[in-house]
Formats: sequence, C-alpha cells, structure tokens
Amino acid sequence: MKRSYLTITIFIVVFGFLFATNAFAAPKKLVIGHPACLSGKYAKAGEQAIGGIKACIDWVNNVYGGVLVAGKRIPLEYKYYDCESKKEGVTSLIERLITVNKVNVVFSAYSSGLTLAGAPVAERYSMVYMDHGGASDRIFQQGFKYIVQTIGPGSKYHVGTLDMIKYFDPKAKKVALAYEDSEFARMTMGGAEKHAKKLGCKIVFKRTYPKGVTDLTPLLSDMKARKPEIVVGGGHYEDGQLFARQMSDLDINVKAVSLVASATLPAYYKALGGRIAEGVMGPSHWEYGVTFSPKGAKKVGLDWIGPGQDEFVSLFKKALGKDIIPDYHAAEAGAQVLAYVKAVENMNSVDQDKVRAALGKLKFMSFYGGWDVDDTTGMQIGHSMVDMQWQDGKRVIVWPLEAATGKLIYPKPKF
Amino acid sequence: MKIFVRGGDFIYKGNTQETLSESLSEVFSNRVKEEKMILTLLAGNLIHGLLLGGVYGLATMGLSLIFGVINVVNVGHGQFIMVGAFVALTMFTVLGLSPVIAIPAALIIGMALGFFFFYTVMRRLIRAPELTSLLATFAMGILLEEIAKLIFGADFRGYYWAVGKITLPITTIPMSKLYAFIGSIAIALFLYLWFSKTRIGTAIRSVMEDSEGARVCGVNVSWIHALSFAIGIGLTVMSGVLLTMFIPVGINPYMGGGYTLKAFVIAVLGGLTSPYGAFFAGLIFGLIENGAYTLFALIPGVAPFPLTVSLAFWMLFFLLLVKPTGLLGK
Amino acid sequence: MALLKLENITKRFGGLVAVDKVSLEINEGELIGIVGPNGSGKTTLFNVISGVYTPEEGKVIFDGKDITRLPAYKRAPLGLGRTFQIPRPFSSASVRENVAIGAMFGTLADKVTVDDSLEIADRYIDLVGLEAHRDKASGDLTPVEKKLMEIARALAMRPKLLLMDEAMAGMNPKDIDDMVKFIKRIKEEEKIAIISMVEHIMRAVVGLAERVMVMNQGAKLVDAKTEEALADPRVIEVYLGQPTEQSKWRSEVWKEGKGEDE
Amino acid sequence: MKKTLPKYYPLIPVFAAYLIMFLIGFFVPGMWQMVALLAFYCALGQSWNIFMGMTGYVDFGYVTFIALGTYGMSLGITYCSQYEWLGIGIIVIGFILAMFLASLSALLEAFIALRLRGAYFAIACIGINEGLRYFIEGAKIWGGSEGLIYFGALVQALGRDTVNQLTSFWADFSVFIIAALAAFLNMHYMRSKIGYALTAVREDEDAAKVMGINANKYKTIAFLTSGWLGAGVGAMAWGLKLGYVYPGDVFVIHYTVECIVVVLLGGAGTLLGPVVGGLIYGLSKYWLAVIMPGFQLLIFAPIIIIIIVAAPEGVVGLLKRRLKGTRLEMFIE
Repeated sequence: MKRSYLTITIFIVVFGFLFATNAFAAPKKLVIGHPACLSGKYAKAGEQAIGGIKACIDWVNNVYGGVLVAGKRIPLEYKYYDCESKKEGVTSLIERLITVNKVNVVFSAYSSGLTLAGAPVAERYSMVYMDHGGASDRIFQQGFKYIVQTIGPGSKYHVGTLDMIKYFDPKAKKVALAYEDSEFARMTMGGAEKHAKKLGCKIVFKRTYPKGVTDLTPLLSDMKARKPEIVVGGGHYEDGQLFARQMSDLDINVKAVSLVASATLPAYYKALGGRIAEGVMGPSHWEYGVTFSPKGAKKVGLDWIGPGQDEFVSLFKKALGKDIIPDYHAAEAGAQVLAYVKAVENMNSVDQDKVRAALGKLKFMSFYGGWDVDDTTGMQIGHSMVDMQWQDGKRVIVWPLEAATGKLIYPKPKF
Repeated sequence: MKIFVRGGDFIYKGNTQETLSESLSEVFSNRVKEEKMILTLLAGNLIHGLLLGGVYGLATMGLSLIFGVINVVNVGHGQFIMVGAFVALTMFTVLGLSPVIAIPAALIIGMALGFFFFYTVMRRLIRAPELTSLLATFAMGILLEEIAKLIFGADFRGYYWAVGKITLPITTIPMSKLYAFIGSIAIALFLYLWFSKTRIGTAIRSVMEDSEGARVCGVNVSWIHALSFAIGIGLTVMSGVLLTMFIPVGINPYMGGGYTLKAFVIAVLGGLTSPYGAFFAGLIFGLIENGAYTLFALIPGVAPFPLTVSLAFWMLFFLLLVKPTGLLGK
Repeated sequence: MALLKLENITKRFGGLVAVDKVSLEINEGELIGIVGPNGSGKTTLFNVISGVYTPEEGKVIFDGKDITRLPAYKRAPLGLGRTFQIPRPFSSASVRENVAIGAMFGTLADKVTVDDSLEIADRYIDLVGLEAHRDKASGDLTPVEKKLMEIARALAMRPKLLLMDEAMAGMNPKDIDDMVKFIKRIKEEEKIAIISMVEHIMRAVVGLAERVMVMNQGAKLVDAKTEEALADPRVIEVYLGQPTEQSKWRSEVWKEGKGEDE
Repeated sequence: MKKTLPKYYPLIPVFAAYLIMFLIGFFVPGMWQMVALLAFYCALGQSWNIFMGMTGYVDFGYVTFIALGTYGMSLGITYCSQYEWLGIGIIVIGFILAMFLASLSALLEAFIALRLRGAYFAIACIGINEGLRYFIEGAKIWGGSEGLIYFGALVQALGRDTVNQLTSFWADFSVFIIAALAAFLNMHYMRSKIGYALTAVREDEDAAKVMGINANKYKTIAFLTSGWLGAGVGAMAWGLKLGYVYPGDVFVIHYTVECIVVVLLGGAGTLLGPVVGGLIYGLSKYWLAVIMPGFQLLIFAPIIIIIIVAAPEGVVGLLKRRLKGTRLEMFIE
C-alpha cells in the first residue's frame, strides 16, 4: 500500500522534473537555433549543415571578433537539437529554441517538407527563419513573412548545364529527363524541361522514379530505347549512384550525363568504383574548388565576408572532428550564418522585423558565392550554380567558364 | 485527336503541339516502330526481372522460414539485408575479397546474429501476442541501423566488382547480376536438399507443421526454434551480399526498410510459411515488377514507377483476402 | 407445435456426408438425448442447429420460423442457447462477466442494460453454485467449473431450447449423477427444452433423457423412448461392436466411459 | 444510477493528466509545442488502443487513418478556400472529409478483419497503406507526389492572425480534445455492451457468435471509432497545423510503430496506459533530442526490447498489479 503511493509519487516527481525548463540563455550573445537532422533520413545532410554552421560561427567569433552591434562585439552561439528528420520534432523543437533558449534566429531543418513544417511556428513568434535546405519554390508562395532562403531554387539546377552543353555542342538535340519524385528534383526537372525547350532541344524521355528506389532497370531500358544524347536527372545520393551504375550495366552511352545532388559528392566516385563515375557531371551550389574570393567580390561590386575556401574547409573539419570534405549543404548553412551577421550589422539591431528587412536588402559575397533574396518572398535570387565533372578521380569545375578549373570532356568517356 | 493518342506520343504527355505538327503518315510509322520497341523493352525487362526475382526470392526465404517455424513476422528483415550489404562492402573494399567469398562469411555472421537475438530476445516472445514480437523485431532493426550508422557513418557507399557484361540483342546483362542469380538458385537448391534429406531439416519441417506433435516425437523444439531463427537470419544476411552483387551502390544504414516491405509482398505471394514458395514468388515478383513498369508506361499522364509499387501492394492485399495460402499454396 | 423441427438435414464436407437426412422434432419443455459413437455426426448436427454450419439440404425450423440460413448470432436472441463439449470460456473475463455476456445478447438482448445483465448473471452463478468464483478470471477455473459456468452462461441467455454438448464428458460417476440431477432441475425450473448430446456415458443417458435419438455414420438410427432405444439390437451393435467383446466393453462403457468427440 | 458513476472513476487520472498537461502548456511559456507533441502521442496511443485493446487486431497500417485524415483536411482547405463566404467553415468541411475518408478505410479494414487475423491482418493493412500511398503518387491524384501546400491559401481565406491562432493553438487544442474523447469512448465502450461483446469476440469468436453476438457489427464499430479518432488527430495535428501534405511524409509505417511503442510502454488494453506511455515516450524522446542529439534511436531501441522482454504488461499493467486490493484500484483501468 505504502509502496504504491511511493511509486506514484516518484512518477509525478520524475515527470515534474522532465517538464521543468532549464537554464535561460545568457544575455549579450546572439544565439542561432537549429532543429537539425542528425538522425533519420536526412542525417547525412544534417551533419554537413551542422559542420558548416559551426565552422562559420567559429570564424565569426574567433577571426572576425564577434558581431558588431551598437558598438560592441557580441559572440555568436549555436544551439541545435535533433529533429530525427521528422515534422513533429521540428515544431516542438523550434518553439523550445525560441522560448526556452531565446534564440535570435532559427535555421530550418533540411528538406522542403521540414522547412514548411517549422515555418508556421517561426511565423507565430515573428522569428526570422532562414532556409538552407528547402529548395521548393512553393514554400515562398505561402505568404510567410519571416522566411529567407539561402539555397538556390531547385528550378535553376540544370539550366547552366544545358547552356554549357549547347555552348560546346550546338548540335545536341535529344534530351532525356529522369528525376526522383521529390519536391526538389521535380523543381529541377521543371526548370530543365523549360530551358531545354527554349534552347531548341527535343525531349525524348521524361519520367520520375520514387524515393528509395532500388532498381532503375526498367526505366533506364526505356530511356535507352529513346536514344538520348544528353541525360539529366537525379535527386538524392543513393539514386544518383544507382543511376550511373545501372546506366553502365545497360551500356547506355550518351554524350553527357548530369545528375543533381549525388554526383558532386566525394563519396560518389568511391561508391561507383571510379571508372563509372568518370565524365559524370553534376550541378552544385558550391563545390570544393570554387574560387570565390574578396578580389572577385570587389570586381562585381559586392561586399565580402567570411573565411576563404581553405579556411572554411579546415574549420569544418575541426568542427566535426572528422576528416571529411564539406559539400554544398555545409556551405549553404555556413553562408547563412554570414548572411545573418551581415544583416544584423547593417541594421545595428537584433530586432526580428529589422533583421528580416535587412536580409531582404542584403547583397554580399562569401566563399559560397553571391547572396541576394527577393525582398517580399524571401526567395534566393542572387546565387548562381557551378557545374562539375569527374575527371581522373578529381572534381573539375567546368562551368561557368569564368569559374572553371578545367576543360569539359565532351562527349563523356564510355562506361 | 484519337490517332495522336494511339500512335503518337507515348513518351510524354501534354505536348500536343508537337504531336499535331507531325503528319499522319509519320504518326503511323511511328506507331509500328513504337509497338516493336515496346515488345523488345518488355522482353529485356523480363530478363532483368527474372534475374532480380531470384535474388528477391532468396532474400525472402529467411522471412518465411522464421514465420513458419516460430510464427514471428520479422519486421526488421530489411535491416539484416543491410548487414549483409555491409559485409560484402567491407570485405571488398577493406580486405579486397570478392563478394563470392563474402557469401559464406555473411552466413556465419548472420547465424551468429540470429542466435544472439534468439537467446536474448526472441526465445521469450514465441508464445507472446504478435504485438510484442512485431515490436521487438522492429526494435532490433532500428538497433542494427543505428549501430551500422555508428560504425560506417550515414554515407551512401558502393563497390565496383569488374567482371564484365554480356550483350544480347535486346539488352545488356552485367555478369555480376548473372552470378548473383546463379548463386541464389544454388543456395535455394542446397537448402531444399538440406531440408528434405537431412535429419535436422526434417525436424525443422516437422516443427513447422505441428510443433506440439514434433515435441511429442522427441524433437528438441526449442533448439529447432533457435536454429531456424539463426538460419533465417543467416539466409537474410547472405542475401544482402547477393543483393549488392546485383545493385552494388547505395549501401547505407537505412537501406533496409524498402526491402522489408518488398519481402512482405513476396512472402505473402509465396504463402508466408513456405521458404520455397517464397523463392518462386520472388521470381514471379521480379517479373511482375519489371513487366508492369513497361505496361504502365503506356498510360499517358501517370507515373509508372509508383504505380508498379502500388500494384504490388494491392496484389498482396487481394491475394491475402482471396487466397491466404499464397499464389503457389494449396 | 414442435419447438424445433429438423427436416431432412444433410451436411457434407467435401465428399464426406457428416449428417445424412436427419429429421427430428422437439417439443417445448422436452429433454432429449442424442447419442452416438465418435464421428456419428452429433456435433455437426449441433453446429447446424446453432448456426455454425449451414446445411446443404433440409430445413431447420425453430419456434415456427425457418432459421436454416440465419447466422448464428441471430439465432441466440430467438431462444437458442448452447454449451460446448470442450468449454470455451472468454478466458480473460471474469465468471460474472462471462455469464453477463450471455444475458446481454440472449433473448433479453433488447431489454437489459449492462447492470441488469450483471444482476441476472449473479442469479445464475448462484444457481450453478459458483458464487465463490464470481470474480475469478474464467480461464483459471477447473474444467468442471468451466462446464458449470458455461451452463450458467447459456441459461442467462434465457433460451427456449438449450443445446448441451457432452455436458458430462470427463467427469467421475458422482459428478455425473449430480449433473444429471442438476440438468433435470434446471429443465423444470427454467421451463426450457434441452437437447443433450452424450457420446457413450450410458449411465447419464438412462437417468437423464426421456427420449433419445441414436445416430450412426451421420444418419438417424433410432428415435424412441430411452429404454426402448437402448434395448434396440442395432444400437447395441453400433455401440458395443462385435458380440464376442460385448461383455468386456459393456461394464466399462456403462460405468465411466470417457469421451472425446470429433 | 448509483452504480454507473463509479464505473467511470478510471477516467479521473486520465483527464487529470490531460488537464495538467494542458495547464502546463498554456501557462508555462515555451511548453505549448512540447505539450502538443505529448498530446499527439497520447491521442494516437489512445485511439490505436481502442482498435487493438478491444478487438485484439494488430493494425500495422493504422497510419493510413492518420494520413487520410490529413488529406481530408488538406483537400477541404485547398479546394474550398476560394469560397470566401465559407470562412472558418472550410475547416469544418476538411474535418468532415477526413472523417469520410477514414470511414471508408475503416470499413475496408473491417472487411479484411472478417477474413484475416494476426500477422496476416497486420501485413494486409501495411499493404493497404503502401498501396494507397503509391497509388496517390502514381496516378497523380490529390496532387500526386507533389502533395498539397495550402498554408498560403489558408492565410488568404482566414487572415494571418486567425491562421496563426489556428495553427499554433487551436490545432493542438483539438488534439487534446480528441485524446480526451478517445479516453472517454474507450472507457464508455469497455463499460457497455460493446466492450463485453468485443471481449467475447476477442477470446473466442465462434463461441461469441453462438452467444448471440454480431461480431462483425461490434468490430466495425471499434474500427470506425478508432479510425475516426486517428483521422481527427491527422486532420488537426498534421493537416491544419502544418499546412502541407506529401504522401511520402504521412503514409509512413513508422508512426504506427510509435503508436505501438506508446501503448506497449504504458500497457496494452488499459485506459491509462496510452497516457502514461505517451508521456514517457514523448518526454524521453524530446529530452534525448535536447540532451544527446543524434543518439535517441540508439538508446531507444534497446530500451524497447528490454521493456518487451522484462515488462510486457507495461507501466500501468505493473501498477495495476501493485494496486490490486487497495483503494486506488478503482482509479486504474
């Protein structure tokens, strides 16, 4: 009898403890909140983003000396939780970040879906919500006031690629589109289709495949039968590997293959055992080897902030404690930190509405490239993409010509 | 309008302007060409489907065996396939051994895992309501995923086993796929002989039929339970190796989930309790999966890939209702 | 008018004819025994009456209504109660709840609330003498207690006709005598007709039923007064097999035969 | 009448728990979303428990109801927001649609349950869930895999402030209501003929039929109730609150598993179980996300296994056994 009361009491006490809020955020700090995807289906991108953010915060605090507000240098702090790549986690964690940790800005979780899930909460608390992982244009048609995008819109990914191929081979006509059926890849496909038609190409094949696909053989056989010259497609990591691998299995030799997301990652070449990856191209927001520099910024008349590329990479490695090369997820997230710092300094205030207004007007350049958003919707318009190609196990930037680190191999070598 | 829909534009929908600009004769000749092409495609896809089906079949045998003997649906099935994939990957990339050698290694690792999970967890759940066993196997799957993530990271990996390919008039087949198929058939055949010719195989079959009866006849039922679970897991892990011979990329800790659902469909097609049924159902499933894609692609305005997957699940659903003993069952 | 009337019931399982053209009439308040060896089709016949099976041929008429194709759950509210050979209690529920379920969905289904049913249940639990086990989970009862509980559950349905499937199988002679008395008593008190199925405990049959129907290989062999029926040479042959072994079997069977039905 | 009231005593701790959660969420700043998350788990557990606890069927495809509920709300808002005079009525329409879709799939599952049991039933329900998801994607209905995004439409129809209120308070509040309603219905069913009938059917369906119980009717009642509640949670917690839906995000079996974990932690078939389970699961998940981001699942998986093996009756089951014969007994069910 007594023990049962005791059991119940213990339960209540434990619950009470778990409910209790913990420490308040210390003043005189700017806190960046982030419901990160550390586990679940976006774990890979989540890890990269955390690394990128940590690296840039490190740079701001230790190299730059802190954010200059009202004549004082204030350090940045980073507070992140794991949302498990799930929408329920995002909403509750964002609220916790805003109310308990008193963060000054919220970074979105990876993917368009999770970005959308968190937006209403941020909106309710009138909190600047910076999106480095949701590429869907539709996010910005919902009337959210506090959202700002760093990642370029999905529809632009393959535009440059097609321009490049037209530049090198004006006769190439037959284009095949095969993308993953995800928000991001569909945007890319839409953009690519429109642009290909504008360039006078004929689209001989257009299909999507679902997420998590394990065998593309039927789709690729179909594509082979349509005899395309240029293949653009992809979506995420695993299907990008599968795509090239099974194209090789089926001996589909075309003049150019460009895959979004996966092809640009270092692991890609290794996973395909090298040879198959040779000549495969991929568009990217940022790639190790892109040469954006303060000098370049001056040339186009933009402010420069942040570490140089090599500095960023070493800070990134330090932040994660692992010897991995940052990819565009890291660069995006990192650049987002710099954008926030820039906006706060421009306004000389941390007030949410003012910062949001400043972000709307902000134009600058960093190691990530240009940054400029549409003032009303918050959509990214200033960032341009690069195209890279695997050549002898190295990622060579082949487009745009002014950023190129090597010459395009065209047509690509046979599988 | 009708003509255009019939003959013109199978490839993509909604682009009527281009279609309209084509002359009628062109449309007609296109139609003949198109039909011939579709038949070629179908034939090629069916060959690939058959090859893949063999691996699917083997990958499902473990699930059926475990359900047949201890009446537990292994919801973490796919995660054991993932373990197999990592075994193959590690042996190839770190030790430089061909996947053929990884097959027995995977069997041993899988059986060890099987015995471990049986004696720590499953033994206590055999007579429990299915709710608990479903959840327990699911939790095992998550555990494997997270451990794999801890060891290998969340990267998508792959390996390249260069053994050439053969080119047929209708399609190209990489040798590694062919080896995987032959391997699957050999293992299934071996298992069949083992089940029917050896004492212990007979004991397993008797427990499957009637565990009480077998107990009365002096079969050590709890040992058979443990052994069958271990063999089931061993088979599953082994099939993971064969699967990487088929699709040697995209290996990552979270790759298993999709295979679990596929294995369910196949196991049900095969009657859920019969490993051989599962093997043949795997072949049929492979054929349907690849064949249906080609046919669905003819319908304008739909996405054939998800429709194929959807078809598989509706098939499972109706089959369960109409004939729970499976396509090949009595 | 007969309470239950079976007309040429035939039930087949594949090629096997389990019940072969059986006709039977039972009047209100009558107690009749159905006797037959293992596999003679008694349980199948019970299942046809209670609606578990639908016969291929023939009619089941209960209380003037043709119920041949009526699902089982619609028969109970008409006044058809049943017990099972191997008791089938709702194990996780208590004795009281088990019996109350009978009251809730039997002939009183539309008239009683849950609380009423529990009260009715208490009455029948007292009647069968299980007061001490009222709140025990029914799965924990002994086999004999389970039988009693099943009878209480069936009685709580307030049936007009009660089908008792091997009520006495597996009991010792004293329990059988008690049970016989008990069945007779409830027949009088509750004013219901009872069909009791007995495999080969002749002791029970003799004491219990005024009338018996003997079945063999699915068909009706004899339908007569108990003494007459049991004296019938055909019955003796069916039951006792070859005359040479007659004496050896007779004593065993008459005293305490144990029966497991099909 | 005297007897009827004490029968509902076990609801007291359940409602008390919900009330405390609500008050904490309402008055402690920054707790609302977390409390909403807990309510989400409790409501799901509670609704799923009606299905499983009362019929004994393990519905692995339960998330279908939640997903269809989400779709109902999404379709209602997407297609009705253009009619300005409807005002807040679009949410009512969405809710009705959600209930309608859930009813259809509940009837379908009840139909399957006539023929299949145990693992076969579980797999068939998974089949429906996946089949539906890929059908939506493949046939491109309801926006196909592109889903529906309608936060903007909602803002246009109802104004920004109303929408802020709706998404960040009323949606969560309705989840509380649904959770409490689920508990009440669960209790009410347990204490009425439905509960007795389903107990009988669960234990021995053939015997139950002979006792006069229309097994299919009662099963269908339980399926429908459970489906409606699940769809209600989906419509509110996902449909209204998030303002978007992708098929790949809602038809996810993982959520069913979460329901099961919640129920099993607390105690399957009990009334208080899902509440306790939801609290334990939600809180520990939330705090693990906060304290050790990235390791929740690694910690959770073995814990689940240990609980299944060591305490299959769950916390409330243990508590019930402890409290047997004490005055507190009547509060725990």
